[in-house]
Amino acid sequence: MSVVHLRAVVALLGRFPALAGVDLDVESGEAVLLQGPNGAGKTSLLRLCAGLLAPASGEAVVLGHDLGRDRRSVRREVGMLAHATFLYDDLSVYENVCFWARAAGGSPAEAEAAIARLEIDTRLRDIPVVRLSTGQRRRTSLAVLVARRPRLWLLDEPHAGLDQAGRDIVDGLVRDAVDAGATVLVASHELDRTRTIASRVITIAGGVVVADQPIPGRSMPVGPAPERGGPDVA
Amino acid sequence: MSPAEVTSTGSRGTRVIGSIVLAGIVFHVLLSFVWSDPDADQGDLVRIMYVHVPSAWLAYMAFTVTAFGGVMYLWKRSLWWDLVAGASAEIGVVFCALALVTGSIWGRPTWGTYWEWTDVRIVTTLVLLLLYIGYLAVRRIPADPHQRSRRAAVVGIIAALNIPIVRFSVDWWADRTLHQKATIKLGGTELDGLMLFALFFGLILFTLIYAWMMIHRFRIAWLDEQIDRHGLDAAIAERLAESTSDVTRAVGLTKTGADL
Amino acid sequence: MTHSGFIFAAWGIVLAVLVLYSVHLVLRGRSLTNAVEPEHRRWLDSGAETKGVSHPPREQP
Amino acid sequence: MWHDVRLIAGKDLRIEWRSQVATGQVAPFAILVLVLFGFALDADTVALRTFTGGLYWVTVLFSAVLAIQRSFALESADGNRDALRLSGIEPAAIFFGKATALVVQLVLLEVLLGAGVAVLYGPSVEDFPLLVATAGVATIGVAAAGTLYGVLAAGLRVRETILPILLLPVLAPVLIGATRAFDDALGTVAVNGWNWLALLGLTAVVYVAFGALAFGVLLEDS
Repeated sequence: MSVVHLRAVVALLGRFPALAGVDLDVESGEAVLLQGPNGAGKTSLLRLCAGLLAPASGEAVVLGHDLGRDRRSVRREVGMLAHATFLYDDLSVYENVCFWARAAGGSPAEAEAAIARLEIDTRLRDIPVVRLSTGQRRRTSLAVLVARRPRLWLLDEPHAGLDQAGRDIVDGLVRDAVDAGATVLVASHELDRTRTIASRVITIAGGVVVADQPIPGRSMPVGPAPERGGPDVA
Repeated sequence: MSPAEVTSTGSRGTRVIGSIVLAGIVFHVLLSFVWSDPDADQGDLVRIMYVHVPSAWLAYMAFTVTAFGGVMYLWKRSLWWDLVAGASAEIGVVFCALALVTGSIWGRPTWGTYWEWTDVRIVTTLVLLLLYIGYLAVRRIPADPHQRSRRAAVVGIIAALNIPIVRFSVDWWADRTLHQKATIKLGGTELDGLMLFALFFGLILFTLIYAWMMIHRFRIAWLDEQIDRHGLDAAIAERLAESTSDVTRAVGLTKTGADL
Repeated sequence: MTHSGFIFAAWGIVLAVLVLYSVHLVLRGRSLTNAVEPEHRRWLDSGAETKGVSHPPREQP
Repeated sequence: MWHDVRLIAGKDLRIEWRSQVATGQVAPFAILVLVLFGFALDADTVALRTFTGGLYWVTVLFSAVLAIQRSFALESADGNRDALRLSGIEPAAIFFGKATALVVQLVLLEVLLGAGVAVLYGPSVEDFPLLVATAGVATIGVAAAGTLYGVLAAGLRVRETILPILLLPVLAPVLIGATRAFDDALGTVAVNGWNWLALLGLTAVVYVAFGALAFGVLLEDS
């Protein structure tokens, strides 16, 4: 059973069809790179998989939950890094991570461990996140994700706003997640970097999947791979 | 009738109801002004009751339909019920406003004032009107159809739950009521037969008017949905066109990436 | 008839509002009907088509 | 469930404690309204005493609108409502958590307002238990209805205007009931305040029960 199974999925933002008929299958343990121009529907696809955006039509099954019927169950099992930080400005790094970890049934100890994993400076631990830099807030959001231990990671531009060390941590997180049997979807414009962690590239444009190529040997230089789906490009 | 011949929200059904209503209005005017006599207490002012009471009853009935439509929507998730709820609320607001206006016009010669705070029904009706104006405001907020329907359903149900509470609290609040405690006593003799008949005839007539309006208003709402929906089809087609025009560029990106 | 001013005012307002609202409904219905493609003016079919309307059935790209 | 309720309520209260919006803005606003009523009624002590109950509760309702808007502004900021949905917490638990935090804030506000009224209007209290019980029950009703409408309004561009127009009419019975019960407790009108308290209790039960059921429907969409 695929972790993500989408057939002709349409999803609307108001009246706008952000997804206009997506077909996609992602197997367990895959790390998939989503690329495409701005407004292509990458973020909407991630939100759909997270159970935040309702499929208006088509078949959408994520982690075994039919999103057309039940979008609530899937949310416990996914971890989403969005453009928004999902943090409360007035709470400290520790309080934020601890709150979301405990909401997901975790413990303060797991929150501590997640903060350590993201290598957030211990001096920043008790400072309200509103006073942190963008990069530090990003790390805090990632710590929340780590503390939740999701089965499906949905990362929207995870490298944005991070310094070199932070980017390396993100890559390490993705590899660890895949090694632990989780599945990862990464939407990114930073193809060079993301290609080193992804095993497959999916191209989205105009709300549909237009190309789907494996990356054999990941970062090894290879020729164009055969297409696996999407409408006829020619 | 084939769809192409349909040029309005009217149909044989509405035309039949409409004709009956027109005849009914003539009959109701004659009944109210010519055939029935002034009331012993209220004098000629009782003639206002023949439109005031049906308006108020229809307002309550329309709001009940709205709440029922909301419940059915949440149960069946069918837009059909949501459109019924919305159509009924709008018509209910019209009748509710009419009930308030006619009530206060009746109040001026009766109480010497257009507005009597100690009168339970008039105050209750005003709160009700405000509740449903809020409901219509929620419906007008742009959203996708099911978002709007869910919000509207919840607001419509709360408003309906509020009707008895508001009624009860205002009843207590206005220690005494100036309203005729029982305008109609079943089997009583307060109103003579023809006056009672005029009230009931008004009720039937207004119910028919409500039915006629409901059919038209529902069809308008339904057509609105059609326009949105086919606008949506066009939008999806546009989006797909966008994807094919983007394909060359997007796939070009992929290949460059793959060649690294 | 006593208080005829109040009585006619009440009746007049009721009839006027009902007529105006009805005219508004009919006119709006006409303009909307004409804005919709003939094949989609389907509310006459009642039931099946309108019930359970969710979102458009889509053609596969 | 209880764990989540405490978690959410604790989080809201902690944020309020940190940001001091309630103490720095909502509370001064409430006192300001009391003073404005004094000006509007021409500092007529008799009138102010006669209408103390009504003025007090109108002030509470206006301040509550601000507190509710604030409570949901927290969740709208930076996509936190999405985060709440993603957390997998039962919507009913979120409802009770946020309503509890609102109750705590409103009770503190009411104590402050009570002190303000005592100083500015100078009413006499004849039935203190009734006063306290009324405030408690009415606050639960306000917080429950406010939490439900707060989440409905939270995601909308028109949230500042839609919240009062929806909330204040459904709180009309609460205003009436609480005012009358206060009238009795303050000895300004001879009514049976405990009956009014029962009405308030009924209202609160309806709003709490329906709120817990409907909150999830609105959280999904707003």
